[in-house]
Amino acid sequence: MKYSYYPGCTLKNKAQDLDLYARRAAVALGFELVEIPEWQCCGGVYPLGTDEIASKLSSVRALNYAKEQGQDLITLCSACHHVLKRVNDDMKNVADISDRANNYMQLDAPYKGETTVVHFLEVLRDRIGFDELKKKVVNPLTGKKIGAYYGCLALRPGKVLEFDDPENPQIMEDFIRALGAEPVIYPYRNECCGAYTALEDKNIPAKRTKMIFDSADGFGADMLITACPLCMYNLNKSEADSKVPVYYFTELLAEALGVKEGVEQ
Amino acid sequence: MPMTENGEFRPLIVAFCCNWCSYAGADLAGSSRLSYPADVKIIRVPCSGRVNPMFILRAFERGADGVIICGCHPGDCHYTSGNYFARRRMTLLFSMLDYIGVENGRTRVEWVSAAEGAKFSATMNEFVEKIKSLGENVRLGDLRCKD
Amino acid sequence: MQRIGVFVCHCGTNIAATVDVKKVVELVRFEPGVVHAEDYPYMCSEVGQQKIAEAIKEKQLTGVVVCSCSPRMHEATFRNCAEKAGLNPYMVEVANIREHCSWIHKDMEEATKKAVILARAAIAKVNLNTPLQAGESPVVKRALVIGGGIAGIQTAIDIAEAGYKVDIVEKTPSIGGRMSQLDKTFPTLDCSSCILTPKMVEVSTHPNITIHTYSEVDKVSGFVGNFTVDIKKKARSVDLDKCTGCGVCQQKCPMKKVPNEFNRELNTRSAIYTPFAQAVPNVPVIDREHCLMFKTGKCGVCSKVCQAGAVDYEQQDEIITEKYGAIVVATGFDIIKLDKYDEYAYSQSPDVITSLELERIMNAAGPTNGHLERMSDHKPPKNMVFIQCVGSRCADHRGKSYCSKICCMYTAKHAMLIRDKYPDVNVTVFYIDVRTPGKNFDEFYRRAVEQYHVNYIKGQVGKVAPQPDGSLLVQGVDLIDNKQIVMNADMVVLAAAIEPNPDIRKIATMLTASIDTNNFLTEAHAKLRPVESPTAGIFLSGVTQGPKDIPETVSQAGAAAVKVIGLLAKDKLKTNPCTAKCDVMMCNGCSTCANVCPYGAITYEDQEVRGPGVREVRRVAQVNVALCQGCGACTGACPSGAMDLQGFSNRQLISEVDAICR
Amino acid sequence: MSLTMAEKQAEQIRQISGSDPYKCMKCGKCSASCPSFNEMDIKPHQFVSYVVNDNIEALAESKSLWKCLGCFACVERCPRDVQPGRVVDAARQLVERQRGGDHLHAEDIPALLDDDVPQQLLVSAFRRYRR
Repeated sequence: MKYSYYPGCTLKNKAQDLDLYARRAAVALGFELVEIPEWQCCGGVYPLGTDEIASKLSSVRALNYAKEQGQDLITLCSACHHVLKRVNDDMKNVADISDRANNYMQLDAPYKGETTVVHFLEVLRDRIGFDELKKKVVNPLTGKKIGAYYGCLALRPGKVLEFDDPENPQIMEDFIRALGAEPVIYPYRNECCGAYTALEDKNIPAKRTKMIFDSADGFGADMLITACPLCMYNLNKSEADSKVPVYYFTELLAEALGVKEGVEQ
Repeated sequence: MPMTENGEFRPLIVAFCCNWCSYAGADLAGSSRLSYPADVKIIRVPCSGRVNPMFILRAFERGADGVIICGCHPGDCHYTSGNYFARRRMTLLFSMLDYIGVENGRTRVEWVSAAEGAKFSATMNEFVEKIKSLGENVRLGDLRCKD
Repeated sequence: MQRIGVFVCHCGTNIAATVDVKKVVELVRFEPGVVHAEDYPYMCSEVGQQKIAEAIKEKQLTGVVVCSCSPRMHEATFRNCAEKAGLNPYMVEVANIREHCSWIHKDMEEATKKAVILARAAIAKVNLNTPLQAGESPVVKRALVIGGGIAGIQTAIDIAEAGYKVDIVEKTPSIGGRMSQLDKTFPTLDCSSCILTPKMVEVSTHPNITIHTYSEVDKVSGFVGNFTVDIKKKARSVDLDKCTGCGVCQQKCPMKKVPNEFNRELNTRSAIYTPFAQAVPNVPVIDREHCLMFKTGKCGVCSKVCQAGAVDYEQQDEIITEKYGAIVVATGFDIIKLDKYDEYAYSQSPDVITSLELERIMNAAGPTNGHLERMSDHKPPKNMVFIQCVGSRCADHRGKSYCSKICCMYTAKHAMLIRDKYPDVNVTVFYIDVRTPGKNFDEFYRRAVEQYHVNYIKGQVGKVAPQPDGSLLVQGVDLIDNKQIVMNADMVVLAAAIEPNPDIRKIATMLTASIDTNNFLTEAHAKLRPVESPTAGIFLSGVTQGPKDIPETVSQAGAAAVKVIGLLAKDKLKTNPCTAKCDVMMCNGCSTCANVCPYGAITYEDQEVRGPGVREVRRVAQVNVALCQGCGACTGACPSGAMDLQGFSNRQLISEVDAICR
Repeated sequence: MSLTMAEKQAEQIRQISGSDPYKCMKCGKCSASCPSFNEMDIKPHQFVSYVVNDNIEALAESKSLWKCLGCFACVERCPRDVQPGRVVDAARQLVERQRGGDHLHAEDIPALLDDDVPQQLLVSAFRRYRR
């Protein structure tokens, strides 16, 4: 199965690990990530204004490209996933945005939200299946106690993203189980890390990440996994005493599948 | 041409409402003061299944710009199944009307319960807007006995 | 040609403020057939009706049009009035110029124009009306009550006391309903079972009442006065007559791990069980899904220990058919599932519970024998937080749009009882509004604050976070202080929204009773006929109509009973004369009409058809007017136009179309 | 009928946000959920009522505009579907668009960088803090 792959800005730079290990894992799991040529940055945050059209167009281009390829669009980064799904929802359900975006774009055929956007984890859950994944694990992460850190963008708004239950998600926990490790459920796994305030007010992420680490550590997590480079940054910058190592979920996936040192496709 | 003084097109819309759900829904819209344009005139029928296709043809022939049939929600018909018959009948009729030039937008079947005054009003507002955007119904005009 | 009188009502200013009634009178005078037109401030008043009666007599009217409120409101009034004046009641039509005109339009000119058009349509229709005679149908003097909670029990007792037979159909193994699960009741703190059990005993021993527990309504046909109902009596696997209720079977049953529904699954029960000690009937049922005998064929312990020989593994579901004159729906409620509200960690912590679970915990017969304790470690709590409006008053996709009405009061009750029995426990209530309309209700709530010092905080909780030490961190807001609050709690109690019994949709469909988008049954009139369904012969009792507390439920149950008694007291009912009629000249006996008739009212017979140039014997449709309910499905289906509906004939409806499209 | 400046701006906020602040029932769940509550001078639930009451000047001056994390906890949990987060964002946009109130200036960026700053942080901050 081939997917149109939207890596996003950070996976080509500071979060190359997230991208690299995902590609290797995909090969091992039998699906292909075909990078969308000339993709443009999604902007990192979804433009909330109902009258903001231009800032949604980069997403529309990627979505329309996938449509033309007849492929689903796959993402890894929580933020890209969030923005692309929401813009896609607008194109499908909000006539005003859809009409105006199509007027700008002048595509061969108007884009009406036909593409299905999937997160890499959703592919594992819904297409491969965690039971199948489990069978392909060669280095089970037995004995590791891993806390899933979802953050906010992967889950909310639940109605649009339909990624998982926004208040009690299971997808990353099931993923951790599939890799042979033990998931640690802690209440702040879906609380915001402080996000972009990191640029000008380090205080906010410092407080947020301390709370997150304290909570995860309190429930016995040895490490956290995330799908978001910004969460990764904020968590890594934390000076909490309770800090535990943080990994991209793809790195553990590649490790479990025995392709961490493998060859890129 | 049914125009008001300021030249605005005012459509003529006939609404068939079943006595048990939609007519009561329209009553509730009224007692709740949820307005919709006066262009809509309601005819009470016992059940949406009572609406004979001839009534709709007659309305268009006589100059109606839109016809809407409202009944109970599926499963809620006071007579068990009348709304299902209405839906089937009207699907056929509407596609035929579309074929002869009375656009699909001019005809509509909607389920409105007795408790849905707000839905009734919203539906009528929407339908009137739709008919306004389609303009005056000119098809079936040759059948009309008009000067 | 008809001689029609048109009567335009002002309805005070309800109509007259937006519709120029004088102008309507003036304009309708010129309509064909109109020989009289007048207006009056209140046509439905005695004077107004007198004016109609006088005009009928003086002007020899053959038809009447009243331009007023909805015919659903006063059609019957005006038809009675006409009948008394000697005119056939079905010669009266109502033009709805209030609900469909004056109340929704603002512009006087436009509204007046529309009122005239609506009047014209009614006049055009009356021109084609013919006098109709209502038939008669007998009344079966027996009522069915669906649901055996406090609503159903009270309705049944009241009907039975008036001397009529009543059957109660209850889905679960015992009557008693939600009230039997409650510990205490507001606003007087009576013990719930102490006041309910005597009523349960009364129904079970009343000579006029038959109880079918573990039973469901399977099929309903017929109409007011004469319903035929199939009741499915599920196999109880225990003989009702032989069982002595000794309870040994339940003690000896080896399968004890079945979630106990009655205790909201906070503990378990045996596979053969009575839901609670005071169950009526006090005869257990075997839960075949969990019984080892039924699952593996090996066990039979209950049968062996039963001295009375009452256990019967071979028992089959049974369908019984009964006839009823009236049906009362009293199917009650449940609380919503909270799986969409996991910010409160309901599914993540056993110490986050619903109020109904708390009722069971506080009840001496409950899973903790009445001790207030955490379900996780059975330790007594020190700090309890109550969260109001969980799923009530929601405009989102998760909850219910309505106020559940009972939560403010039962929360005050819980808080008060806890503070009374366990003064060391701190109780905090997060609320949006405290709603206490009801006799002695606000006084009750104030006692919780003033006497018991319950800490009421105006604001909501955003998140409940279970902590590693087993406590719960509650993050909320105090809107009076404009501060975010983070507090520790040992137990969190959620006031979950109530919703109608999930079976109600199926039941409403069987009864052809209207139901609203929230699954509450619709009343015939929101204010004036609150216990009747628009479907004749169907009555509403309790929460099935809308959220209610116990006092209100009992009042409404009595009101429903009175309506049923009023119906059963009649020997005959007038039937709707607006029935289908076949014009045999046009009928070719194709059977299309019979196929769409939901009542089996159409049959065929060979009949001699005589007409100009026709004299032959052929198969034609016959309408049984006793069965026909006047839906008109046959008229729309008839390919030859032979079927017509009296009172809503093709010509009448087309004349309305023509009048509107003129 | 002519609208005052504040009324016009309140209407603009309603339009940009696509949210209907009149649906608010003042339960405070947005503020109960907000991770930035303590950083804000005007709290999320107040944003909603300020827009209802055309009290725009205070919002425009509020530091809360720059403290919202855009985490959608309030949007997810609001029982009335008011989407307070969108109201906050619309107020921010109004300030940036009409008053040139960019909160972040390109020339300030280098000083804020460290070696690990992901691109995502820069683009997100740019989008939220500038027009």
